[in-house]
Amino acid sequence: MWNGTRLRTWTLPCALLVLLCGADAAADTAVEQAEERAEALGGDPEGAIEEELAVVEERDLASDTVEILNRLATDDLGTIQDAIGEIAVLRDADALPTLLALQDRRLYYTEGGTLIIEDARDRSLREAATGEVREDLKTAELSQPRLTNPIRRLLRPTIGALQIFSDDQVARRAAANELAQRPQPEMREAIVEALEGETNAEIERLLNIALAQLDLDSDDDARRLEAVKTVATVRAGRLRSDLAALTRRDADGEYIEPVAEIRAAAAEGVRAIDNRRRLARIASDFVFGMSMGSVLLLAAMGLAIIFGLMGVINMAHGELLMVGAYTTFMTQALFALWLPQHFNYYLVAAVPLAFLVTGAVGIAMERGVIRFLYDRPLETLLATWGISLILIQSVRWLFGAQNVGVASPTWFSGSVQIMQGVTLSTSRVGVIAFAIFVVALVWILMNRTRLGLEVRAVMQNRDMAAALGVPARRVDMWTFGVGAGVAGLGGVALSQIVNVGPEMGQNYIVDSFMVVVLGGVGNLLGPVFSALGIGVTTKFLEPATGAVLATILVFAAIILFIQWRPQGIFAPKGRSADD
Amino acid sequence: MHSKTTRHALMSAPAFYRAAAGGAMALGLAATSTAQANDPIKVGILHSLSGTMAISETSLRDVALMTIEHINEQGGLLGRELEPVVMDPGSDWPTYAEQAREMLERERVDIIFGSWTSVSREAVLPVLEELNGLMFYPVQYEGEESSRNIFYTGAAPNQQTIPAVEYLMSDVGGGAERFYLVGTDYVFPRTTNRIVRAFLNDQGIPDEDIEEVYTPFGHGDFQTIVDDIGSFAQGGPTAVINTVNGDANVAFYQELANQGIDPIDVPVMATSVGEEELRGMDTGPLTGHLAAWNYFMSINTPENDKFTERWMDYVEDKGLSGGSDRVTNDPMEATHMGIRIWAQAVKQAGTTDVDAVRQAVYGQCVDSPSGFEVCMDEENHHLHKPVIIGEIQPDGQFAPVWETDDVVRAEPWSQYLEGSKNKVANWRYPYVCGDCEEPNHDLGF
Amino acid sequence: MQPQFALSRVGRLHSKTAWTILAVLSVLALVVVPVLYWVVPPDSPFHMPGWMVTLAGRFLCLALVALALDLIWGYTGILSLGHGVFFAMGGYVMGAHLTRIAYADGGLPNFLQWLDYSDWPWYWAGFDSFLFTLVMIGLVPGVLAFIFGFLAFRSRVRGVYFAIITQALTFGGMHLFFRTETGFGGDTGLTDFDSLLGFELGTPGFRLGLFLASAVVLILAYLLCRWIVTSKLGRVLTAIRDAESRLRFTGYDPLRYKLFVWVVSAVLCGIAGALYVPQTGVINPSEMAPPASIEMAIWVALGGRGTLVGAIMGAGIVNVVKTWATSAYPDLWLFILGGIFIGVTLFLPKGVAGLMRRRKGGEA
Amino acid sequence: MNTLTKSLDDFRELMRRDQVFDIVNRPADTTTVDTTHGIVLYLEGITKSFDGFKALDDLTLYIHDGELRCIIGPNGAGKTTLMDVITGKTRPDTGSAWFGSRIDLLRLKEHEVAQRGIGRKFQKPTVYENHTVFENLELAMHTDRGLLKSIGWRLTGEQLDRVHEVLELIGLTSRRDTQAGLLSHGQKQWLEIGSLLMQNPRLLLVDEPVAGLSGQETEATAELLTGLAGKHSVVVVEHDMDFVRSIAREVTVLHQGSVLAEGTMDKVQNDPKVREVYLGEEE
Repeated sequence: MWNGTRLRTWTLPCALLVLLCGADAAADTAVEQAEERAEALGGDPEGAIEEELAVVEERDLASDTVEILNRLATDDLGTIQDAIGEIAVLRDADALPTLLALQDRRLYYTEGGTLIIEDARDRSLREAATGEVREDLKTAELSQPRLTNPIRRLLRPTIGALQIFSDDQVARRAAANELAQRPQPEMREAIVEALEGETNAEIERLLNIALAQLDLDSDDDARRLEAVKTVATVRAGRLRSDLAALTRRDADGEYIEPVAEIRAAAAEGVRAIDNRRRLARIASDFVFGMSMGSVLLLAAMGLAIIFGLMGVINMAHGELLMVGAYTTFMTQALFALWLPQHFNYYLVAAVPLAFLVTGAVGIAMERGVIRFLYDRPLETLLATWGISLILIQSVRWLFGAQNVGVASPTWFSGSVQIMQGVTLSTSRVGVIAFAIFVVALVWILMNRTRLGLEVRAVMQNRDMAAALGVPARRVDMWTFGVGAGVAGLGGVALSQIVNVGPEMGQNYIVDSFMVVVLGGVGNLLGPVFSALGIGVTTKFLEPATGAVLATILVFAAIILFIQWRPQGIFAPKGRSADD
Repeated sequence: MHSKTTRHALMSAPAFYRAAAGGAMALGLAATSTAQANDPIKVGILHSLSGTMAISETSLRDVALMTIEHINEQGGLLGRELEPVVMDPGSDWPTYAEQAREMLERERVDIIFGSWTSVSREAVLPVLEELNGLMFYPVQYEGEESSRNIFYTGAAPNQQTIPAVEYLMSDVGGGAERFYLVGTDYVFPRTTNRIVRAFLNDQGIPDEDIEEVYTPFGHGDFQTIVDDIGSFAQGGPTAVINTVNGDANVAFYQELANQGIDPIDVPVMATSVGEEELRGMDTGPLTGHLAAWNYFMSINTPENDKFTERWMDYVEDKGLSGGSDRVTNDPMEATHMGIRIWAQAVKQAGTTDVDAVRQAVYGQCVDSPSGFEVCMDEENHHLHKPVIIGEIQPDGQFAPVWETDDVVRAEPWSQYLEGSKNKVANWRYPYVCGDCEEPNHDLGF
Repeated sequence: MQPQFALSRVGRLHSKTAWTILAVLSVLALVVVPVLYWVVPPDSPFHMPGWMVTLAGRFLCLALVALALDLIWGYTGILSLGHGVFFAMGGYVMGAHLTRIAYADGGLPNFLQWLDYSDWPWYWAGFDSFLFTLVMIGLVPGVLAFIFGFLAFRSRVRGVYFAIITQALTFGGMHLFFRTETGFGGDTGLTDFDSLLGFELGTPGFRLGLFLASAVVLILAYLLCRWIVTSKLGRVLTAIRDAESRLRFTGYDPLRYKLFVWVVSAVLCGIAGALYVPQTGVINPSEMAPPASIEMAIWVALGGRGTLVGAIMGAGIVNVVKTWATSAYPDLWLFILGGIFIGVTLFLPKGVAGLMRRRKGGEA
Repeated sequence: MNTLTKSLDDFRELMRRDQVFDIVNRPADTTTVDTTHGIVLYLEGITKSFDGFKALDDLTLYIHDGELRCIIGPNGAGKTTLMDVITGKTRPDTGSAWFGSRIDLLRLKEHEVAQRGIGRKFQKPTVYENHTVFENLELAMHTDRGLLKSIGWRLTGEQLDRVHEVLELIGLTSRRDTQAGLLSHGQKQWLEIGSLLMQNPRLLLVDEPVAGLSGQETEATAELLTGLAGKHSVVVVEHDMDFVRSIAREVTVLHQGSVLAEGTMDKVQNDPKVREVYLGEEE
């Protein structure tokens, strides 16, 4: 018996340790996956290849290429556009370094009209035509060709058309993707040629889509029909207007598309796109709702322990979230300082750190103030409000009044396509996963550890538990600490999706209380349901009512719901619940 | 919460006693007595240093102090020193009015530089008109106003938004045919979008190609809106006019990036995102999007080099928080120019008397860091300014991609709005009004 | 104490000393202040400057809010963290009246133009009449409080839960009024007022008039509250606070009592808002921000719950400290305020009023 | 056997009552207690379950006018739930509860039940701690409980006498101006009983009146309760068997939410079923 008890008192720290290590491990695999994904999508590696291509070598370009490129040395939009179009026709891969430089704003020209490229690696200035280094020039004295979005829109597929013959499959795939997005008639030949030699099925598919878009205007009925069918299979919303145009009549009432079969195929494609879009709408409302719900849940989870289980009205809850977020910021800063090579993993380290730091703040709060107020619940409200003011001002004092920038690690930015037309940012997917992790963590803490047992005992009957030798006071302290720590975890999640500033916590206090009250105090399943419920309801309302009215309606619904079920979704069981 | 925190902040304790005991003297005597030759000229600076607006307004206080210091180094005005009087209205609109009154009545300032939001300006306005004070307002705003007691050194809609829309519709800008207007739900976006809509209609773009959406302040979840932008953009070349305020932009641009809305397909033109706002943001997702202002820190002119250099020196000298990360932006430039214009006018008038200075301000010109000579209009209290479109760069700066050939005269009353089409702001005889359609001899007060 | 005395004590409003103090304070507010401000020439050191009168007038309004809150929290044990919504409702009603007057010559405020109204929408009807406005000042917060209170008290939402849903109420209200579509000026709220009852706003006489009105209303409200809490009704309220179910099983229906006092409190709060608006010249949704309402509760707690006088003192102390500290110690004042809240909760559970009572008890 | 006959009698009464009131017509007067049939409380077929746990299971129980009835039973037998059902705090899932033969308790709220004349004393003494003893009694006084009446309310001399009478009865005359929160546990118990008496109820429900009391106090309480019987009907829920034995004439044993046995203490004590489930553990 004795041994058993001793053993179990160690369970909590061990469990914590194991969990945190688990978290690291989980995050590690997430990183790997993200890297793999990035590779598949042609993220970073692609950059490396472009850099390779961008190297300016000391070799002579073909004279006609130089002639066209030199026309880029201007401020005139039309000239630049024409020049790029001609390069696309020319298909001289040697023009790539210049085009890439233009795209990255590394292209300059002298007063005499000589194109100068700033080398992407060593920042040296070289002549575009010869690759000769020009140390006599400074960027400040040079002009830059005009670069606006219309030029980029032309430039990117042109670069794609030149890269499509690259030996590197990833570069080819990215190029094909670019062409499928924005095909230009000038590139038709290149696409056809590339298709002949292409072995990769996915690249082939993308090129076919690109080609089909160009073929929509073809004079050949068969090709047009084929193109319409191909385009219809993509079911991408951006192609809808192209297809829809084929089904319309002109001013005289004649169909623009003379062939009925093609019209039918186009109409079929439009229908398919519309169906897909409707489905995507519902799916995205749901997915966005889940994502918003997870954010709410993470913000409220700590409060579910501190308020839900302990009954402490912690008005400084928002500030605990803030402390968690600032811990993330500090971790980021420390990584940038000491471990820049591992910078991308700072977020993983921030999780346990935020838990510990915020937990420590929580324990300090409990020891310093709250433990004197357990029998006066409404007054803890005032004291914790005071604490929240002090925490806000302390942070403002230490970090300044302005927001601090917390950059998402590269593996945490970007997005995940859930289905066509429904994308969710990686950070939000991460937040959903993290919410599951936190709920699991809390569940294990409460149901599988000695502390959890003691917490439940103390919360149900303090005197009885104390009589049985449970150190109620110490349990209070640890419970509060854990609650605060969990709030800190919420802060880590928030730092990835919202601004980190001294007053950030104020935005979450009402929402968090709502989640806990709606879910019903004293259990952990309640907040999960209420947070996700609020999130999904809001998101389903939002398209119809707008963001503000959706928020108001949800609040009104919550108020009415609480009237109907004062104890929340999951009422504590038994007849003694009332008094 | 900070909109509440300093609601009653009126004066410091010593000031309180000073006013209670000797306020009478100040009120009774100073009004009639002519200032001593070596008395300092008091300059009120009314910007929030705490609360939600502190993010934006703190820099304006700093740049105003810098400019005043610079004028003092050059011997002050009329042989007198400039003495700044700084107060903190704490982002609470009524407090702006209270403190403006305090500045004018108790501190006897000769001029006020201050305010950022339209609400705070509107709160101060009656006080200025009642006590015949003079204020320079440095921020782009929605127009539809011209007070005799305010000089507007920020842009009116036709000096920012309208050219920005024209740019988006042009070939250079991408030839947008559909416009998605997203903004925070308050006066600036509402009025601006109303003008934009009227302008677009005027240009032949029908209402079904214009979508208008508003979000609450500090909105953090743009998933639905961005999703909607994505669908909207499928109907043709689309541009987004972004009048979202402050912090919420981070979430907005992040979501744009996440849902793959590429600036080369759907450019987003911001009217409230400047260098200072970008400082706290992860600029990655914003790169390539646009902003329309009258000044960018990256502008390559000798005047701007001088201005930014002086600013960075000042930041270093005073050890201001942020240090070498600090930037300049459009409202800071507008504050700086405002003070210089006022100083020139004081020199010209030979007095700090409000009515004399006001007359001297008309037509006053300075070389602005934007590389143009900007002048105060002779009639409508607004500054003539160039319009510059910049593209957001990864380093948090803007690369100018387009600018007007010359400065643009402000139209405080938009010609595109039904109600204000024929109105003028004209403080030259025989108009003497900021809101009328025909000559008016009556000052109305 | 003799039985007879014990009996009559119940019905008595105040002891003689207390009446005297009240009379002195009333004279101070209603006579001395006007004399100092109006009669004493501005160059005299005893002159009271105009801004001070306005400031004092505004503090009186806030004291009225604290009084209203004490009635329900201190005596009935219902903590509201949403009284800002009633304050704002009163303010908006007054603001609507002032706006109608400002646009009496025709034209519409810009926020209505944005919504494409060509005339005042129906919910703006009537506000051009002062009498109608007076009725609405009580009616709007009163009806809102009645509906909300009826629902909440009927389902026996109590304690912390009640406090939190009131917070949701004011939060929802804030969002609602932040919307321009709601038709009350959105974020900017209502501002740019000219005159009230034919008097121009911002003139010294009007400033003084508002101060006096605030003082009179506060004194009357205090007497009303005092009357309520010293009657049997007051004892029922305290009984609700201390043992609601006992009271129910004794045959009282707490719903009615709670609802009554809740509505009274809301109406008082609305009146405070209505007096506040012409003194600040603007009403906007930030009055409904949850922190504003929490702060109201803090005034009461700091002054001492269930004392009425304490609530008034609490509102005064917090606001004066804030006014002073925000300009004297702009970087430290949040520490000062936060420290005071914590200190009072820990060491003065009965607030400043409790401290004074203890000291008096110690001397006696 | 006696009980059975009586129960049958009761059943007959019940049938008659049903005919008259539920089916034919409902009389306007549902405020006075009609005990012409000698029964003050009818509980029939009452079932109440909480999340699947049956706290009351088809319980049928009748309390006679002027009777002092003790209800005993092990923990979880449903004693408190029974009280809750009678006083309107809990609505049963099925069954009926009538106060006299005219008042349907299930249609009334707690305060209405109390106004009809059912007083309840809680297990844990609940008094208004911040009110004086006098004020506690005054608040409990049987009088109009309307809101508006309470504002201008004054005690009449007669009412004052009544307060003093009860003060005397519960032995708190000397402490009449003491805050109730400062009383001892026993005094609070008595004050609560005093408040109950001020209500002048027809039926008193007393939950564990002697928990935590000294022997002497217990004795006095027993005396008080037996003295009340006759004028009032009294139902006592109690664990203390000696106390029950000292006051009870009629005892009902609850087990798992229904009546296990009914009768005198001796009879109940000798019932083998009772011995098995309840007394068996004690003795």
